[in-house]
Amino acid sequence: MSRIGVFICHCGENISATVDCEKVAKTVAGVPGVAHSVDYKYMCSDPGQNLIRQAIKEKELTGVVVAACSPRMHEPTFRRTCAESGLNPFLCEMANLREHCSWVHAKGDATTKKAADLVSMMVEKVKRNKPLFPIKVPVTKTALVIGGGIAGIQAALDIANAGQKVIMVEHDPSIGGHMSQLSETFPTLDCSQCILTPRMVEIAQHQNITLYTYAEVESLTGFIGNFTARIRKKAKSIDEKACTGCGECATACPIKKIPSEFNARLGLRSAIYIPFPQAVPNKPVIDRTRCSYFKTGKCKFCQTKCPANAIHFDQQDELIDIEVGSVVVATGFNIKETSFFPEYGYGKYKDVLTGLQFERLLSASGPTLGEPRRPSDGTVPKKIVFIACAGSRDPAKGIEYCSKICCMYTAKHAMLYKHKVHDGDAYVFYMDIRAGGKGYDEFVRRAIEEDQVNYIRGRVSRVYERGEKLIVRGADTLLGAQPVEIEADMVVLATAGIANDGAEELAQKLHVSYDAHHFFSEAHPKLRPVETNTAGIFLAGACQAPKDIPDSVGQASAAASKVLGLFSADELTREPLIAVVNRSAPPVFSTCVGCFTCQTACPYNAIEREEIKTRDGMLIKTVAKVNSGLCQGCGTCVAFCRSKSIDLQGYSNEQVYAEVMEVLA
Amino acid sequence: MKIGLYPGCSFEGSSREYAESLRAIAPALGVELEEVEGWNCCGASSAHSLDHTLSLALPAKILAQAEAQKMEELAVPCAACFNRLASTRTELAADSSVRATVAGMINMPYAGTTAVRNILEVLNRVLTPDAGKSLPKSFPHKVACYYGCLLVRPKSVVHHERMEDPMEMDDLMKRIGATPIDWAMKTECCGASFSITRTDIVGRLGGRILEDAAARGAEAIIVACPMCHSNLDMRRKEIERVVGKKFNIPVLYVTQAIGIALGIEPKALGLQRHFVAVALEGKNKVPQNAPARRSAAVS
Amino acid sequence: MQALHQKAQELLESGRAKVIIGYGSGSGEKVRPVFVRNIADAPKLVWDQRCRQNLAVYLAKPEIKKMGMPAMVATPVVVRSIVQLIAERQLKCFELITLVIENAVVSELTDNAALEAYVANHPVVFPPPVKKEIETLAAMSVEERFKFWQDELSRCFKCYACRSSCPLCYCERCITECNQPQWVDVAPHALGNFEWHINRAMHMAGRCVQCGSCNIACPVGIPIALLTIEATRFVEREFGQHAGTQCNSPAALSSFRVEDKETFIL
Amino acid sequence: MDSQFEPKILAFVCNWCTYAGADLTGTSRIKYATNVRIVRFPCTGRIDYNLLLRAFAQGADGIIVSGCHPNDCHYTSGNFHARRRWMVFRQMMEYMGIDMRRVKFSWVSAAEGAKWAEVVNSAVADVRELGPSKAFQAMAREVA
Repeated sequence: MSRIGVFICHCGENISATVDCEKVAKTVAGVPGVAHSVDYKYMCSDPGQNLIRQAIKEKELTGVVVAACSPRMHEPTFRRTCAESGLNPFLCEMANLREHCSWVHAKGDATTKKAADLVSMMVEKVKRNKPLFPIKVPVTKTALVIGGGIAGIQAALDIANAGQKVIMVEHDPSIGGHMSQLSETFPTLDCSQCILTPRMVEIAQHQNITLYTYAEVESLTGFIGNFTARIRKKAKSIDEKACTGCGECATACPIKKIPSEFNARLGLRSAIYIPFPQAVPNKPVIDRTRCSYFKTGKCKFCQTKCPANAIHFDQQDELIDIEVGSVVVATGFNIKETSFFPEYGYGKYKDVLTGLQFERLLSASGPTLGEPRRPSDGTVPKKIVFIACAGSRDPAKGIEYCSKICCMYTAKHAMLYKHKVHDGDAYVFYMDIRAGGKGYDEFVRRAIEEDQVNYIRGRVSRVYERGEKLIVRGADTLLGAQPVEIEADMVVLATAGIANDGAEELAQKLHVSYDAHHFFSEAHPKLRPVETNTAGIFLAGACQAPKDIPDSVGQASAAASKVLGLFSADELTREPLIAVVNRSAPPVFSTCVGCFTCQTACPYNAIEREEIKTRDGMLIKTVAKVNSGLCQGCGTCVAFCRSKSIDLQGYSNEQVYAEVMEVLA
Repeated sequence: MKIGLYPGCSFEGSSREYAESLRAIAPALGVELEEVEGWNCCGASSAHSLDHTLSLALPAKILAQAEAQKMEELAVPCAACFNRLASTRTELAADSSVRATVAGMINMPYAGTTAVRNILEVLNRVLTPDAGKSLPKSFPHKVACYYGCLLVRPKSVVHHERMEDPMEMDDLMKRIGATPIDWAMKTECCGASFSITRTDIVGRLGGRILEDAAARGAEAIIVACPMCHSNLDMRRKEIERVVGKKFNIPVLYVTQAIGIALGIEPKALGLQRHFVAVALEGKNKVPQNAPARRSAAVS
Repeated sequence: MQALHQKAQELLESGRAKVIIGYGSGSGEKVRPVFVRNIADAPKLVWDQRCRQNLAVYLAKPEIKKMGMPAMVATPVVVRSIVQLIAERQLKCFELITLVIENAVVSELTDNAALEAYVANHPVVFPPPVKKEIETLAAMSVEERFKFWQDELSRCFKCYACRSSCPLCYCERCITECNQPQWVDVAPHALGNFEWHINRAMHMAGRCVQCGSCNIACPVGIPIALLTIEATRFVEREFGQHAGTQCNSPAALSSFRVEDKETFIL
Repeated sequence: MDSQFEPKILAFVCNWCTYAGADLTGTSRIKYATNVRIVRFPCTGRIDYNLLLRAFAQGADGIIVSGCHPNDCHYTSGNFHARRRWMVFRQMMEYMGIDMRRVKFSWVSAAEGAKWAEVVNSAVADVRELGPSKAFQAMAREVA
């Protein structure tokens, strides 16, 4: 006979405000098999957990139902509590009274009735729970880092310096990411490349790091500790071992008018190119979509000029399968282009720039060698307007979130502009100044007070061209919404930070979840900020949400520490919520008849064939068997099994059946 | 195409030429207009700032009447009327309790089955690129298409894709042989109902519009709203006084420009009614095949 | 028929087959299955228009398996059944000798390709009454179909002849025998019958070779084949998979295409 | 006066998308009808059609089945398998005369808290309009 303990949590008033917890406890106490039923203000608190510990011992409970918040929140907490008291953790279930009941319904009998139903469903389930024991699986101690921006670099170095192997995959010809494009960095105004490039070099030279640039993750299979990644190394058309990086090829290339990605399309590059002088690796690639040879079959100028015979037009993409134990996703972000803004000219005005483009204008290695000059006529702008929150925090634009970095970099832009153009006027239109961070507010104050940047609190409704000027029309809300019109020479939009193109596709390949804006989702917004919902895959940097460099680096180190934690043991333990094919005494052996419908259904190839033989080796029958290392516990096989010979631990046929029968009884 | 018509008050008064030109071009474009019987004021410019429920009830009565006449669609030439009718329809669709209140006030059943269309939507459907090719004349002028605010906003009601830079009127003008200019004031405010009370504001706002159009060489401004028209045409003197500049750019309704391209005589289009004289003419196209003309004559 | 007798004798004589499963004379005008294990019994085999029962059902029976290598006189539905059993890994083509008779010539289908080719040349043909029933049901409204099936199934007393007659109902434990939990009500009342028959249809979806054996087997004349036929034809229509035509096709229900089109998911 | 018919609705949802989506409905404090009881599964692929049959037999008036959008399945393809299964199941239920308007299938992601509330509310409204399941009541009568 089951002896189930039921623990109803008030969650302060989160549950008890709409659910009569006491009544639920009383109602459930009458359910057969319930030996103990109490309610308490905070079950997850220490005294709350002690109630459970005590009851398990005193009432000799055989199962526990905690009726509180979502099991996605506290199931691990309460299972641990049970384990500490000697009850198998898988004999504990949670009824979701908060997210699925008290928070979504008004106070009343129907709500309390529902709460009681949810609890008794779980009582019926837990009566049929069986003690389960964690599964041990080996760990491959190599980490895959996807993305070679500052977050990926930091994570890779941290892991590699701790003595573990890292494979870094970068989509572009060079690592460095957006940080390599920046001029100077807030709040210290140190040169971005000066602090970044040594780390890029370290990546290339580290004996624990294998770097694949111009490469993409084609697929990821397996599970925590045992992933197999297929990497596509795109053909660079270069023999990297032979190439000396002399750059003769780029000089020889006749196709030179390609907008440079590194210079945010403000500069030009050739079809064979090294993206920027400090690139790592410092070897060129041929952009096959632009190269004359690949388009017309003629040219090969670069090949004739190459002193090292390193150019191979017939190079093919290479597919490499690697075994890794863990993955750090650090694929970064992108920004909205000016074409996204109808009110600022749909991108048709040459002197309306994005923040990243302005960053290139300010950079000493940029197209104007650090002089802010107008792309339209090359003159130095005397009056410049910065528009913060271009797209961000604007539900009408479909971007409700704050892009986080714009307030700071706009202050930096205005400041650097004033440093370079002493007689120039800089205006910043802003909604709020969000300068939370060490030394951040001081930095903004400096821009306003020392460098005399004109901050105007208000939105810009329109930018249009009149002659050679850009008319910026906005409002100053601190002066009673007075209209402001500025005749500017240049306008810089702090456009919203957005997820990278292909983020959704990558998330699907990796089986990690993502939000409505295609940023990857962390497992918990507060308590598990670097983990994904898929065990063994971690997040670093702006692929999770827009962030600045210190935050990206911090998260990258956090992800690295998670990887190192995983690699600290030779085996890891996994939840035993997996499928099992039944076995029974001879002559049946198993009710499985070996149709292997389950095999086609399994997304993880976890179903194997087992031959049952007599002692002298005669085949009796072939039945299905689940590989406990590969099974992830989705249970798709269970629903397909006609003879009900395969079942899912933790969500067994008996358990779910009992839930349905109970709630409708 | 048969479609309902809600004329609105200005059609009977200040924008008579809009009404005349629409009625003149409709048969040529194959549009049959059926007027809403016993129509009332839509409440534009004042009702919604006085009493919200009233501002819904007035358009609702018009829509209910259109429904009673089994109109699937209702063409609304005045941009302000269009905006009020469309807003009302959106709000009533979203909230059944408001719908019930309003139905009680107007004492008529209201289901929301009649769709509301502005004049540009209707014209774009009949004056297709192909239809444009077979017009008798062309309107070979550089024009500034001025949409104003009410045809494209708010997003939740109108759902306009390019509300900062609409192109419907530009497309229509291209089809009749005009060259629409790329300019900055397409959807700027003209001062709307300040036409009566604060002509100084109209002067300033209208001035900006005219200045930009003039600077970019427009020969005419094309509008689809009686208020835009009166501010830019009737208040031209005030504008010129405020700006301190003379402008000779006439302001035409989109229907008038199309009428010229259809070869309809100026008087039938009400061109003589403008404050700023219209001296623009259509140009005869070289007849592409003479027999077609002959057969037209026979029929 | 002469040729068949001769072939049977040869197979038994050479020891290639231990039992010939075919048709023999039954009571009255009927034929019945016969299992010929002695050469002398070979002339008992009959081959004519009356041979319609799906003999493939015996392939999965343990009693028959014990007899040793079988040779089976195969009609087109038998060949379809064999192909489907191979696809479901219940059989391999060399584990039996498939005999087909055309124009009084007996030949063996020795490999998967031969089996598939034979099936391709002998498409499913429904007897006219079945065809008519399919059409009648298709024309009914949902409510009419409910009434139709309630009337028909009211006669079902769960003898499971449908199950026993089906070559593809080879489970050693049927879902009806599961009692922890009891998925299907055991009693032959309206609900229990409904549950059993929809389960049978779901289990046969994409697998039914449309032989009609269950219809013939039903002692109370319920046209139950309609259910499995509909399930399978729906799979054919929606997913393009035809039961009993490919020896290595994946199970239709447990595979998918990303572009599968439904109309009802919000 | 008769009190309003309060349908009993069971929701079979996957843990990763719809269950999390329903959690978000809660965190966002969006209100919906109390008629629904959620049964959690790891994946829509796990949801046996026999559970739907059992639920109806046991007196459920309506059922919601919901999981991750195509391509979003935590287990890659459980929802694709489920989709095919529901296509066949619906067809067979209708072939046997069951009105499938009582069963709502939906994809609700972890980010669609508001959609979950809509799905529940529309299921409740639709089933309320349909009334108690006559077909299953008729069949169950014989059991008693």
